Amino acid sequence: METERRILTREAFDSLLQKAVAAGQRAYGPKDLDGRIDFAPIARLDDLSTGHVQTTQSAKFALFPKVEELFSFHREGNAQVLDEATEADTPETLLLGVRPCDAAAIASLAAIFNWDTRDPQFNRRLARTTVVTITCTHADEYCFCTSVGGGPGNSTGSDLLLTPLEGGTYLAEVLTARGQALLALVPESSTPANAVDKESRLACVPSRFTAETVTAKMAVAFDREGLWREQSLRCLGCGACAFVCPTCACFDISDESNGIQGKRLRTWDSCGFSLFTKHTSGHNPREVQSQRWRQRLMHKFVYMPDRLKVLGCVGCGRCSRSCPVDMNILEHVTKVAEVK
Amino acid sequence: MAEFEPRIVAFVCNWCTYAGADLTGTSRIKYAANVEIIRFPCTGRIDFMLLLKAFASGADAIIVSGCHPNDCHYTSGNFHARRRWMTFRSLLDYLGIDVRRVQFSWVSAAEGAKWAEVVNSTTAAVRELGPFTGYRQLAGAGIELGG
Amino acid sequence: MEELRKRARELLATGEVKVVIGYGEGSAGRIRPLFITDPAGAGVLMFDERCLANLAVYLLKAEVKQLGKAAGTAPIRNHSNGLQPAAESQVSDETVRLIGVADGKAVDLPTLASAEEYVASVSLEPAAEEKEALARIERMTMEERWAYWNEQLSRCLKCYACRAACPMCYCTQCTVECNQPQWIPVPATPLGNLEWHVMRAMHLAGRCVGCGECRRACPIDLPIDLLTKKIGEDVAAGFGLRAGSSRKLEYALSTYRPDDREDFIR
Amino acid sequence: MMSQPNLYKPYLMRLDRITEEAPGVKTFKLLFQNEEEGRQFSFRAGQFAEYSVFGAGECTFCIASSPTRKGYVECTFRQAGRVTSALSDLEVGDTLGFRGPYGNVFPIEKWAGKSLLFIAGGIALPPMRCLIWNVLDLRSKFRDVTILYGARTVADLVYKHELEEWSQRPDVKLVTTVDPGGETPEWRGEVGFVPSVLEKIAPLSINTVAIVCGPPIMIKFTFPVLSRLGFTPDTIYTTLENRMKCGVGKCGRCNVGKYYVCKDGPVFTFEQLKTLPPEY
Repeated sequence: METERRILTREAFDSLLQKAVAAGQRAYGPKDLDGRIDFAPIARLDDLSTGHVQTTQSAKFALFPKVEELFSFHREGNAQVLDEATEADTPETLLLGVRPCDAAAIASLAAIFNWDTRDPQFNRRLARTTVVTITCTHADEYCFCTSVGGGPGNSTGSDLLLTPLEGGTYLAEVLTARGQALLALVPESSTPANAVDKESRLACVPSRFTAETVTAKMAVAFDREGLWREQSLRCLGCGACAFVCPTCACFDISDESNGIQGKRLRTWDSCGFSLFTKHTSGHNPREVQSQRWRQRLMHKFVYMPDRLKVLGCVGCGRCSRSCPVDMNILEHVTKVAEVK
Repeated sequence: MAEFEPRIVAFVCNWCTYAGADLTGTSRIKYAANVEIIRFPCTGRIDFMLLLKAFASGADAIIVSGCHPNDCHYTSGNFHARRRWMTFRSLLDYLGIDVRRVQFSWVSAAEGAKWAEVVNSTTAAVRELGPFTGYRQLAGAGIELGG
Repeated sequence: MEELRKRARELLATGEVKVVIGYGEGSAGRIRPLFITDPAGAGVLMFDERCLANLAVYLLKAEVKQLGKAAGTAPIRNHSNGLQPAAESQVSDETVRLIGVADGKAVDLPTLASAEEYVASVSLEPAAEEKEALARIERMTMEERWAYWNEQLSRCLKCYACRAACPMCYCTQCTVECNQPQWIPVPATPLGNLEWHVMRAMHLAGRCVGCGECRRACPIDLPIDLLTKKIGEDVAAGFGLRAGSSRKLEYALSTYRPDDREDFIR
Repeated sequence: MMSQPNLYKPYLMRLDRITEEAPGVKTFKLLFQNEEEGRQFSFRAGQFAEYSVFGAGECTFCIASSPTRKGYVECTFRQAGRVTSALSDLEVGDTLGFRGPYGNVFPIEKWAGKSLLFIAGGIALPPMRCLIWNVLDLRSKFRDVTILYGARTVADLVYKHELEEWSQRPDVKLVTTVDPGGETPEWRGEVGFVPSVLEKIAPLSINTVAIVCGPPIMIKFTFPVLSRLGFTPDTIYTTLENRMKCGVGKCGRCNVGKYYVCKDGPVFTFEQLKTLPPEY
């Protein structure tokens, strides 16, 4: 089915946003927060930052928030009563201005959360999230989406894919029913797009490696203790890379309670922390940071493709940009790929 | 609206203030019942985190009281505590937490009257300030529903 | 720069140290910590105004300690980062050697004592703009401060980059990892974040040298260095102790003066 | 959008009986508060579950009762951390959560007609106990059944009454041992570490399957003995104990090599273990 392509004027885009917000959708988009570009609630198109390459944090908060209630409980005598949020509590979310790599990341998250059993919390949020992606007109040296099956104009995971044209107008590719429904909010103001050359406006992201070679080589490189130790000597074992990453979905489950009532919560976690695998007895299968750094790369480039048939990395470069000690995943992956 | 009755948690040292509070009772001196007393071997043993936990579980004000300088049963517990509270109180103030809700005092085993005065004046002052809901609301916030 | 590399080669060649921790070019014009163990590899060491990162954290990292005696390069002011761990007997002349860098020249500091003398020639007071940043918040009303800190700290992800990057956060089991009792709530809720950052600041009281690495490490630039620097100023003013000023500095909160002055205890 | 079941919401169970097995080790018998859920619940030997004390959290143990016994489940745990301490404080009649069954199973059908050698150490008897009772309830299907069980001291031996029952049975060979120095004057069993006692009793390996559960140190020294006795890696089964939270293959914690212990395990053959990185 040929993707429907329309031209969306700036005013139409702005009125589409305002109507969506008026209809009760929480709208988030990249905003300049005193120098740092990150997702924040937006009400008008002027709030949206457009000159940036990528936001600091990913958009996964809409599908997998940093703190989420799984269910709540309260005591009655020595009995407990459980209750949980209903469908109505799940908000409708409009993600505006994510990049193609973020949209592609949804497939990795969905693969994890729906492997074998389906995660209801994730699926309810996914069903109520509309993804309006803006293609990349420029990239930086951290980006490597083209090496992991993506690209600056890739449409995977998007409901509506916008490419900026002159004068603030956008080429809008309508990819899903949700995208259709969103565009229907401004029926009169979007006109069919004639031959608009999208490719020429996209950023150039040179391909650095092919995922297949990295997956094969990394599995072989597993036992090269020296390689992993040398790469991770400067790694401090914090969670910044995992928490800004659009495809990291590891989580912790813990209770918050005042003794009478409480909640069981799901929170972000990271394989970079030593507590992630540490037994109560003190035994820790991953004792040193090189094992944890190796797990991060092996999980994304070897175990996930092997088990879930999807890579655990979309090449957005956020982990490298946010790392306090400049651990650069692209550099490390290409080094592993060169292992003989 | 029913008159607001502040809930006050008092962290007191066993050798001086706790004994002082006993004396207040045996001397039949009346003082506000809003205070819940928690006994510690020494003010030096009171961890600053306990004050935060008290606020989080509903305290509107906190009293920390122990031996006068040079009276400490353990010689220097109160001296260490003094430095801790000087640092901690300044941090709370810097964070915008109302330090009038954290009262510190030296009450010896013989100062039953002073203990009553500390409790009564704190209760009256906090009744004016009202409940410390600002802190408690933090607990429920920040949890995404609709799971 | 060349002098620094020469110094590093000598230290490694003579076996005086097993590893030189220094700065090197990183991604997109950034600086990256380097660990040079072979004299021939010292050529990549560099130093310029971008080299602010506090490398002392690696003097305490197990995997680096295993390599043997380490030399840590740092701008003079940052050598207080080496002296404070020494004051807490985490490093000594047997395990650590410092290489100072002052306006491009390498300054040899064979012992911690020599580093102390050199640091004494430099003021450890916060820079003017740091003092202004602290004062800007003090000028706010109480309600404004509460709103400001809640708005900032509620955004914290609890990725613990601030703790990981801090040389003084070397506890084998941090209170945050204790769950009996669960002192600090696990989730990154506004309350959990506030209690975490209050505890972190208090546990660094009189120990934080104000290097600012916690703020540089924070992926979302939270101004958490202000909390530790605020306490640093209180401790310096109240107890006359400036963290990082000497390798034998006493720990502020476990020592006392009978005549410590305060104005709020009745 | 049909709402899917909440994977993380546990069954509510009533604590029906508490048995003190050894210092700090208890066995709980749990009844489903909702009878219908109890009737529908089924599991197979080897599977585990998440047990929760609301307000403290969840922890992971195998289901220690046999799948052939309906209407209740049992678990055995040692008080060690936050949740097990909270569990230890519970009294009969209290409510706790139970989520499962999770993980794979011991392939009992494949073992029909074979001899079975059970080797357990310390607190690891519970996953075996479930399997042993399951086997004994179908005893005629198997040739010899040998059980070698060791613990640090006599007091640390769990399921003492069941050990007694098994030792009376003619169709079961039970050998119990305690670590050197752990014996008491009236102790009649062996004295020595499990691997050395195994070497001593030297069971035949022909047409025999070995199932080994215990602390990593015991497993490390038991495998070579089994190999010397002629057991091939594919006939040796064990269970892995990884830190777990979700139990349904999503939270990433128990990912070892290409396996998720909560989905592909906890039951593994020694052959599978050899393909895994030493990260368990």
